[in-house]
Amino acid sequence: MSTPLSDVAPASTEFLAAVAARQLVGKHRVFAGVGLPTLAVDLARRTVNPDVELVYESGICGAQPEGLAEGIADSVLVSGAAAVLSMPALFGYVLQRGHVDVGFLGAAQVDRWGSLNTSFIGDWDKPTVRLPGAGGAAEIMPNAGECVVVLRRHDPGALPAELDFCTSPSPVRAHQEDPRMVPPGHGVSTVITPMAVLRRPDKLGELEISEVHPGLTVDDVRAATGWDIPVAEDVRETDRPTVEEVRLLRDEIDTVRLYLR
Amino acid sequence: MSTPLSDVAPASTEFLAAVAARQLVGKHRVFAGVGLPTLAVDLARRTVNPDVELVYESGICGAQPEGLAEGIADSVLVSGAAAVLSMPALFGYVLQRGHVDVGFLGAAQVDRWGSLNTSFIGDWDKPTVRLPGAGGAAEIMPNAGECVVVLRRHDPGALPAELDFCTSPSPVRAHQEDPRMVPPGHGVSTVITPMAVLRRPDKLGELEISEVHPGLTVDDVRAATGWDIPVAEDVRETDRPTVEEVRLLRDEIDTVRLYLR
Amino acid sequence: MATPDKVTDLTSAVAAHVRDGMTVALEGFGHLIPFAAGHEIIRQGRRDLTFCRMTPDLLADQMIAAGCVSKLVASFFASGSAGSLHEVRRRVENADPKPLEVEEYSHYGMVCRYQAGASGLPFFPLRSYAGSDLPKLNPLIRKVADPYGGPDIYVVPPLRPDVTILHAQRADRSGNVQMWGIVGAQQEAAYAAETVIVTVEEIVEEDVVRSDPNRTVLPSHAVTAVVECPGGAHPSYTQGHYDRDNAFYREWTPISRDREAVLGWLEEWVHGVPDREAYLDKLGAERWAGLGVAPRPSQPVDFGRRRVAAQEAS
Amino acid sequence: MATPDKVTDLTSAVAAHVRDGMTVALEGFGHLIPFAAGHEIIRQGRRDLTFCRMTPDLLADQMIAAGCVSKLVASFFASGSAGSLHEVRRRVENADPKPLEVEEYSHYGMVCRYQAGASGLPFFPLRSYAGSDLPKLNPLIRKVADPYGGPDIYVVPPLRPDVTILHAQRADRSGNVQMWGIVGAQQEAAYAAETVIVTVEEIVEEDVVRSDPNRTVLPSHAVTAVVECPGGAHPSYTQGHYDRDNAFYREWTPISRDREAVLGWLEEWVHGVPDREAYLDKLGAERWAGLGVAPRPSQPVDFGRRRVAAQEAS
Repeated sequence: MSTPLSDVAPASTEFLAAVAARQLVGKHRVFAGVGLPTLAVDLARRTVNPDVELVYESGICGAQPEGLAEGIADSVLVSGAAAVLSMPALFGYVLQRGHVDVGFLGAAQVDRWGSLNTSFIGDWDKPTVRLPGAGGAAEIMPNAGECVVVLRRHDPGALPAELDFCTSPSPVRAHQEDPRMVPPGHGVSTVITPMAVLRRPDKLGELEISEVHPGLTVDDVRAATGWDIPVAEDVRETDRPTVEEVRLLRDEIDTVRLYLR
Repeated sequence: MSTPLSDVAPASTEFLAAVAARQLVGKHRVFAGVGLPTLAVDLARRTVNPDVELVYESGICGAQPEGLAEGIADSVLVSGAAAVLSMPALFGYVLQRGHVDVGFLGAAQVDRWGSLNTSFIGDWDKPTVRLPGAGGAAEIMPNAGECVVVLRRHDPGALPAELDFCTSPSPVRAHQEDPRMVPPGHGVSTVITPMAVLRRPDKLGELEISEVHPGLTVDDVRAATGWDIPVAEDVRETDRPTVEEVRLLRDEIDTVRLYLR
Repeated sequence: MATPDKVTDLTSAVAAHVRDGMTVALEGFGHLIPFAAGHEIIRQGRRDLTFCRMTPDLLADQMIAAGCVSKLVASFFASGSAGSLHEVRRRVENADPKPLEVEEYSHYGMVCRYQAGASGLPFFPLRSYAGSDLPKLNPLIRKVADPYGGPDIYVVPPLRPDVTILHAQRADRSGNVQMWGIVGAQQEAAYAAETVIVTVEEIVEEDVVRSDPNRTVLPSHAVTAVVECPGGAHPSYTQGHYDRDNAFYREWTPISRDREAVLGWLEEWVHGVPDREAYLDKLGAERWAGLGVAPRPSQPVDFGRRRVAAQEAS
Repeated sequence: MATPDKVTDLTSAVAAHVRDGMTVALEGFGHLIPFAAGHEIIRQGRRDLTFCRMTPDLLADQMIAAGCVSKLVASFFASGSAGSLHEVRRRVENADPKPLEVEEYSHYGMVCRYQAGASGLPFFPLRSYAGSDLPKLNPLIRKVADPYGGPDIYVVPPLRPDVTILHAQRADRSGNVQMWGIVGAQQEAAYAAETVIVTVEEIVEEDVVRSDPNRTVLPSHAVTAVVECPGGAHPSYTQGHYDRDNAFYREWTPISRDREAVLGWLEEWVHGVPDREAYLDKLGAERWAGLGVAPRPSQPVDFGRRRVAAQEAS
C-alpha cells in the first residue's frame, strides 16, 4: 500500500502535529496540554492509537470531546468524560503514582539533558521575559513515563548550552542534586522541532539528532543547536505527514485554524 | 415553669443519655459515635440544640436520619444528609482542621488527665482483653474542641491510677512528650459515669468531681475512683432527666431499645 | 472507540490476581464491604495473606478463621455496630489456634497510609499520636522535623497492597467505577494497590457513567478487573440497593464466640455454595426482600453540551 | 430544623470579609472562576492584597491593574488558553507602574499548599523539584528527611488564606455548596481559609442538595457567606449553565498590552456597573445567549430510603 504523502513544510503546524501524533503508538495514557498537543492527541486517536486515554491536569480522565478544546479546562472535555477528579487526586493519585505514560510539554528552552525552562528569559530578578512558569510541567517531568516536547523554534536561543532557569529538571539534574532523588520517569525522550526530531535514549543521557526533516541536513540542525549535539547512529529523514493526516487536521480537527498556523 | 422530673436510676441509659445531651448546649458540630452518643445527640436535637450538626467519621456531615442509626455508617444517616465526604476530607479537612466542637467517645479506661485506653487490658503482647483499638478516637481527642466521654462503669478498673495502654492521649501526655506538640483541642472536658459527672476545666489539668448523681455522695464517688480525685468547689447534685426526656428516648428515639438497656 | 473490556467473573478474578502471601486490602467503611470477594478468597483456600482493612468487621473474623490470614493491618478490632470479633480475640489473647500478627494504627493513620500509597509518597504526616502509646506499639509510626520551625509531627508509611478489592454500585465494561453514599478511603486504597478488583451491583453502559463523570471514583486506568456481583456486599449494604442485614450481624456474635460454629458456618455458607448467586438463593427471597429500600433518587444535574456539537450531532 | 441562613449579597459579603492587606484566594481551575467577586473587590477599592490563584488568568491582570494586589502567589503566569498577562509582565519585567512581589510554585505545589492548609498540617510532601531551580527561587520550598530511609523529599508550607472566594453551580441557604465539572482544588482552598465566600448560579431548596449528598463539595460548616450571582464566572464558564466566552479572552490580549486600555476597561466594565446583573445587561442578551449550552443531564442515582421510615412518612 502506498500512502500519498503531503508536501506541507517541515516547520508547519501540520508537520509538527503529525510527527507528534506518531509518538503515541502503543501508549495508554497521555497527559495533554493545550495547543499543538491538542492537535497531536486528536490526530493520534483518529490514526495510530484510537484507545489512548486523554488525561488533563484539570482533573479530566478519558475525555471524548465533541469539539476542539480551547484549553485544558474546556467544558467540551468534561461533557462525556469518563471521570473528573479533584486536582489532589489527579496530581497525587494519577500522575505522581505513575499512571501517565506520556506527557506533552512545551518550553521556551530545552537543554542537552532535556531540562526545560518555562519561567524566565534573562535574570530571574528582572527578567527580559516573564514566561508562564511551571504549571504542571514540574510534576509531569518527574512522574510521567516519558515526556515529548514540541518546540516552535529551533535555534540556539530555544536550545541553549545553558538554561536561563531550570523549571522542569531532567533526571540528570535530579541525579546531580542527589542520586537517590532520581524520579521514576525517563524525563524528555523526544523533542520535536521545526528542523528535526531529537531523542534521548538514556535516562541519564543527552539528546541526539534522530531524524532530520526533509530538505535539511544534519549540519543544518547542528548549526542551529546551542551545543555540540551528537547524531544518532541510525539518523534518518523524518517521515512526512500523509495527505490524509493533513486533511484530518485541517478539515476535521481544527476547522477554525485555532492552533494550525 | 416546673418541669416534672423522672426517677429513672442514675445508672440507667436514660439518665446517662440525658446528662450527655445537655453537654451539647451551644455547640455547633458534634462528632458522634455509636451507642449512647447516638441517643444523646438525637435527644439534644429534640431538646436543647435543634441546630447541632452531626458529623460521623464515615464522612457524613449534617445527617438528618429518618430512623435510629445502627452504627456510624448506617444508610439512614446518608439518605438526606447535607454532605458525604471522603475519609481523607473528613479526617483531614473537617476534623484535623478544627471544625468539630465536641467529640463523643467511649473508653475502657480513663485516667486523671483524661487519657483513654481502648486497646488492651493487661499486657500489650498477650492481653487479657483485646479491646477495639483506636478507631478515630486518636484523631478526635487532639482535634475536637473538647471530648465528652461516657462510661458504663465507675470503678477503679475503669478509672485507674495508671492506664494499661494509652490509646488516645490527653494534652497532658502530649505536653510530656514535647511541649510544642500540644494539640489544639482541650482533650476530655467531661466524663459522665453511672455515679457522677467529672470535669477537667484546665487543658493541662486533672479531672474533678463536678456533679454527683442523686442518692450518692462525694465519698461514694471518690471510693469508686482509682486515684485520689479532687472535688470541684461548686460540686452539686446532677440534674435528673425530665419525664419528657425519658419519654423521647423511649417512645420516639429508641423504640426498639437498641441502645437503651 | 474500542476500550479494553475488563469484565470477568469473581472466581477468575481471584484466581488470577490473589496469590498466597500477598498483601490484600478489602475496603469499604461499613458500606460496600466486599463480602462476596472475601468469601471467594476463602473458597479458593488462599493462605498467609496480610489482610488490610480499617475496620476488620466480621469479614476479618471469617477470613482469619478460614486460615487465609497471617497478619492483620487495621485500626479497629470490633464489628461495626459493637460486638467483639471473637476469632480475632482468640488469636490475639490466646494464640488460639495460633497467633495472628497485628499491625495497628488509628483510622486516620490508615487513611494516611493509603494516601501515601496512592500518591507515591514515602510517608504521610498527621496530627495524631503525640503522647500516645501507639508509636511504642507500632514502630512504623515515626516522627519528622518540621522544616518551617514548628514542632515535630508524626508520620505513617505508605500502604501499598498487592491487591485492593472493592465493591461499588456500578461500573462500565472498561472499568470506570461509580459509587455513592459512604465512599470511605476507597479511592486511596485502590490507587495505592498494584492490582484492583471491583465487584459491582451492575455493569452499565458507558454512556451512563459518562453522563456524570464527577461520580466516577475510579477511572478505568486504576482498575484491573470488574465483576458483576449483585448482593456482593451482604451482610453489609449498598446504598440505594439493599440495606445492612443488622440481624445477621447480631446473629454473628454467638457464632463468633465458638470456633467450631464459625467453621461450620463457613462450611455451609462459603464452601457449601459455588458463588454469590447461590449464597443469595440460600439466604432466601424473603430475607433478601426484607433488606430492600424505598426509592430516593438524586435530582439530576446538567453537564451541558456545546451547542455547535449538539447541532452537528442532530 | 432551623439552620443559619448564610445568604447575603456580594457587596455586603466583600465589605464584611475582605479587608486591605489580607491574603485572598480566588480559585477555580479554568472553570468557575469567581470574576464577579473579583470585580466587587476592585469596585470596593481593596489594597495590598496577597492574591492567591494557581492560574492567575486575566482576573489577575484586572485586579493587579486596579491596584488591589501587592503580592501574587501562583503557579502559572499566563491566561488559560495561551496569551500573556501583560499587566503581570509589565510589573515583573519593568516594575511598571510599580513592582509586584511574586511567590511561585508549580501547580501541584499550590495544590499541596492548599491541602496542608486545609488539613492543619505544617507541610505537605511532593515528588517534584529535585534538580529544579524553583527551590532556589522560592526558599519556602524545602526538604525533609524520610524517616523510613528513603531519599529526602521536597515539601511546601501550608497556604492559609484569610478569605477564599469560589463560584459554584448551587448552594442551599445554609451554605451547603454543590459543584460539578472541573472541581480543581476548591475544596482544599476553602477548608484552608478562615473565611469562605461562595457565589452561586442559584440558591436551591435544601432538599435538592440533600437528594445527592455526595455532590456537596463544601458542607455548610466550611462556608461563611453564600451569594446568588448568576453569570458570576463570566468570561470563564459554569458547566451546564454557560460556556466560556473565548472571544472575550481573545479580545483581552490587546487590551492587556496597553495599561491605559486596561484601566479604561475597568472603568467601563467594573466601576461603571453596580453589580453583576448590570454587567450582564451591558454585555447584552445576544452575546449571553451565544454562550448557552444544550442540555446534557446526568442520569440520577438512587440513595434509597429505609422502608420503615418511608412507610411512617406516607
